[in-house]
Amino acid sequence: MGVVHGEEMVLNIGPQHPATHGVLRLQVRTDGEVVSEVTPYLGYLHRCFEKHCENVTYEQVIPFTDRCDYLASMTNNFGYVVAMEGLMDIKVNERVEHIRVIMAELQRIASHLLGLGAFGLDIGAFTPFLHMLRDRERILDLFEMTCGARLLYNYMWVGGLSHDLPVGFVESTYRFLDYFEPKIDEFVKLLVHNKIFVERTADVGRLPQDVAISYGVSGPNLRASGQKWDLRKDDPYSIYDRFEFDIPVGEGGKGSVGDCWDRFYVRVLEMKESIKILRQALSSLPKEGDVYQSLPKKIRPPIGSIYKRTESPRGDLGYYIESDGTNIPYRLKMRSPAFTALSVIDEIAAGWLLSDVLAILGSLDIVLGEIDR
Amino acid sequence: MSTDQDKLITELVEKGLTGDMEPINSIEDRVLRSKAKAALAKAKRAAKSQETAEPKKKKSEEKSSDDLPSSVNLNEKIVYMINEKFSGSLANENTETHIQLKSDQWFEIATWLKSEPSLFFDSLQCQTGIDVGDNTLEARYNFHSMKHNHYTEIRIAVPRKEATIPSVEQIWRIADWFERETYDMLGIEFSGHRDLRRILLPDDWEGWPLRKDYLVQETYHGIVVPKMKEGWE
Amino acid sequence: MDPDGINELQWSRRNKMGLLENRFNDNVIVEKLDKLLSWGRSTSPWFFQFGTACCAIEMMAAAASRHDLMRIGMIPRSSPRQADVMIVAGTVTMKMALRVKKLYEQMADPKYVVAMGSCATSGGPYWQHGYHVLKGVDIVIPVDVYVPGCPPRPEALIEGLLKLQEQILDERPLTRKMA
Amino acid sequence: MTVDFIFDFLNQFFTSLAGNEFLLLVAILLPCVVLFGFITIYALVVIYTELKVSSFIQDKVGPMGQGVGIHAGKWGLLQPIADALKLLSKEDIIPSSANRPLFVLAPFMIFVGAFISFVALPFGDSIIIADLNIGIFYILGIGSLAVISLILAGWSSNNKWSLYGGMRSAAQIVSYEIPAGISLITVIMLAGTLNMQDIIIYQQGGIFNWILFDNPFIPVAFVIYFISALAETNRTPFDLPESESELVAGFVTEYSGMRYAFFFLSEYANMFVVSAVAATGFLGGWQSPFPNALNSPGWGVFWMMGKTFFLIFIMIWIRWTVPRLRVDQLMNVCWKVFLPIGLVNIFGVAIWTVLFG
Repeated sequence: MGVVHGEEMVLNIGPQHPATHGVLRLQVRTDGEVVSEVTPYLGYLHRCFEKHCENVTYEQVIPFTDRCDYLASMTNNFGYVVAMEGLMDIKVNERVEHIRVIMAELQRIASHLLGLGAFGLDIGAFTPFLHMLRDRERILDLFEMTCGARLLYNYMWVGGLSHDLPVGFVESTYRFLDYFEPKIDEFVKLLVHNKIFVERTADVGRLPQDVAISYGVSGPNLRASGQKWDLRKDDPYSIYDRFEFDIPVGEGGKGSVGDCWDRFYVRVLEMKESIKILRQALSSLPKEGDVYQSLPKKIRPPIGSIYKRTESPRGDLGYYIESDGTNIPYRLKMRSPAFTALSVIDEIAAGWLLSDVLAILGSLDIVLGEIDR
Repeated sequence: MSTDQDKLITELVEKGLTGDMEPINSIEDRVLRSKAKAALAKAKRAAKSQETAEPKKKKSEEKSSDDLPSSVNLNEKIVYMINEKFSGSLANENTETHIQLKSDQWFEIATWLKSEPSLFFDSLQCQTGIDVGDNTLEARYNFHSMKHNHYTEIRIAVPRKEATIPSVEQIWRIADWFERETYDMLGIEFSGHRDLRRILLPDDWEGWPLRKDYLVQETYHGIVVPKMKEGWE
Repeated sequence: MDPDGINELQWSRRNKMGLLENRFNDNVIVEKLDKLLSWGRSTSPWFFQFGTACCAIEMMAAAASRHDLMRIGMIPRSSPRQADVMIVAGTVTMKMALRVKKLYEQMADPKYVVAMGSCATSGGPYWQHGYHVLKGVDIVIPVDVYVPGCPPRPEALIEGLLKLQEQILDERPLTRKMA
Repeated sequence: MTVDFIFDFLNQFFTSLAGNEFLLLVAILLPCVVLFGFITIYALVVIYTELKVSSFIQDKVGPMGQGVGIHAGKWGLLQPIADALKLLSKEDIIPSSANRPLFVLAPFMIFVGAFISFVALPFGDSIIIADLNIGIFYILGIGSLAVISLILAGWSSNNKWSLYGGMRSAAQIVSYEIPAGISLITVIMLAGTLNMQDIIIYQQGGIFNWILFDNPFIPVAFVIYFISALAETNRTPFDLPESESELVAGFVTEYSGMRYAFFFLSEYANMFVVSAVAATGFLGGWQSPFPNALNSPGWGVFWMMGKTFFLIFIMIWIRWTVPRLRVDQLMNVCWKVFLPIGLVNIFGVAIWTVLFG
């Protein structure tokens, strides 16, 4: 980091630190409490995802996508199977599409819950975090009754699903939604409009729209900067074009557009929108339909490549798949939204106080598994 | 529909376009009235799109896609424009899925891709490095425009021995990390990158893992790397 | 970074050095004291939040409202100095390995390690092609309890921790040389 | 129950040794031992309370003594004892790069600071170890000792997180002593004394004679004092010196085992001191809230403890509910809000006393 001048101090946050959400190392140059430069060092969780993909078959890639963004495994599976189905030109039936959307939206809520809770934790509010985890458990129960796993599901397969919905799933999901909707309001009361919380987050770490686009920031972080961009609406995949929902964007409710509070509040609103989608998808879920109907006997996509993006809870999740006609991917690259979101940290965190840097980091909602892959 | 009805409607529409809605609203026949209104709306929309199209044309006056028939896809359009502006930088004319470029003029082309108003690729979505065999490495760029909502892919192949591609890190800031990752994984050098270090692997790691002939090193700081525990398999 | 010693690590039953370790001969009073101390240690194993990957989420879930690790006396600490149990939750990579060792060394004796999940146990799904993944955290630090699973459910983690408590309870800290 | 009282008692009991210096020493040490025992037991109780209350707030059950072997008893009541035993028998790490003497000194100093504050606290009608005529002033002064030890701990650890913690705590505690002192001045103005017992006696005769309800300015002073007390004891929302998600563990990052236990203990001891001062100054100390009822010495201890523990409970409640302030906001609140209001409050109380008192 070069020469350290006078009063300055170089401080290593991480790789093991309660606020880094995993094993990230931030090297910050500080003068007292004021941070002048933030340099992230990645790779402490580099698990060679792409190398594995070049060595295992297309089906076996799915569990590895689970483990990339371990807070949103369903949407990671979803992105991969959408890309593969695009490459192989497979159409899946209505029931499968509906179940996929239901799972993805439940996963979005679960992921946002943990992201918001962890952000609160970074600010020092411990209790909302546990309340969030408590409600998240209920979503995990739904996943568990569907596919038996709590965290890493391997649920969506190319051309279908690993299991059909169990008996009583729809009712349980409705029950969960009825339980959860008032909880959002409670959460808003507890944290979102908390005076101290607002003081800590409003106007802090403003991310202008053009900077966000240049850094490839996507998802809720980009929307908080005022850009109305959601792949579910703007480049619809699966059956998202059938549902009615809004795209919440940051409006600077407590400070200016694109600050930490906006990034936080957009996620809260997105959970509400997900509930809307869930209710529509549950009501239009077809009773009939075999989830194994279009499972290919052998996955051997034609020679060629595809780049397909889907909207994961963290933003544009892209898969670049290069096929050489065999049953093993020639190259598979994952464009992870958290990777691009983290890259912007120096731009928006420099000049703030040490506590703010950690708040800004929390507001970006990163998952190290996806950054390092 | 009779001809005099048609005539009547065109008359009414003309009047409506100037802002005079009285005659339309005073028509007794409900069917005729709604027909007239629909025609008016259509005419208004057409007029609007003409208006918006005109200033765009003025902006991209010099060489742009306007000379091309509107049926060509985006890639063909870009290739056409690149040929006009940066002749000789295309590696081949294949435009079906992607555009294949040579590496030497890449920085200029990239700058142009972002600044050209009719393309305006403001977002670099993804950058992938591939070991395509034949001692060739390839960098692939997926671009997207938030404004026009269109998308393209550009590929640049370089020989393994002198794998150097101009860096676009200063144009799209995210390319900074994308290029570092590609460098880390495949050893493609990006000339002009201000901070080209390994990003995921440790600085003292040996080799480029995603090259197809990669052999993992035996030990790292005294820790056996490819070790498999005894009694497995 | 110090490359020395990692290969020669022979973790037999290592010596846990506390304030009063191994200073006494065996007699009735010492035995009672022994029991008291091991009771204290087994009842209050504060754990060090060392989450690296997916398992960290399950560790958090285990500490959170539904499963509540605090029931068995486990309180999370973020500084290694004040922790007794290090739950290595998740994959440890080569880049992280030496830091894991350092963190382990920073903990005060008596210290225990729980390897949570198959990554920490053996490299898990990454054991074959994971060029950058440490094939089991026991290559760099000694492990007391292995919890299998990818990721283990919170119940599995709690089971592992109860096993650890049993193990601590059986210890005789004051008279280890006799035992 | 002052030292003099014990000394007299001992003199009468051991007539052969009457007036001996040895008896004086015993008379001094005896309350110290009792006090130490009290603080230890109190800390165990409050730590247990904190674990339980925080757990209930977070929708879980907290220590339940579920585990193997003889575990922690019903409802985990033995949990704090197990914690203490374990901490005492842990390895004592002094980092090689630390400044050894200062590193060793810091935890004891902070405990001494908390400990000697207890000396002037009135637990009941006659239960006070040293009935100083400047009691409240003494406690405020001793309270500042904590700053020195926190800075020592932060600096001597030779760890950047500790240093940050030390720096923050120095700024924070020094600043917040001023609003705390200013709001106590209003109490002193009304009671006309610095003696803790006299302040309590001034509030004799039921809940409406408490200083808190004396005039409309005092509740403001009470709130300022209480918030400043939170800051002085490093509790959320002012727990910046040891903020877990920012500074790992702040100034205690490098401390392990027994030394850490001392920091832990003195944090809770400090909570007791500030709460007891608030109870004394504003809530009538050991006076019963009912006029001429339940006012015996035994009840006096009950009322004093009850009021103090109630305030401690509120501190715990706040800690697990609100987020943490930032360091500059912390200073702003102190200097731009509390200080002006506190000063105006003094005038308000003075004028009120002249007009209606």
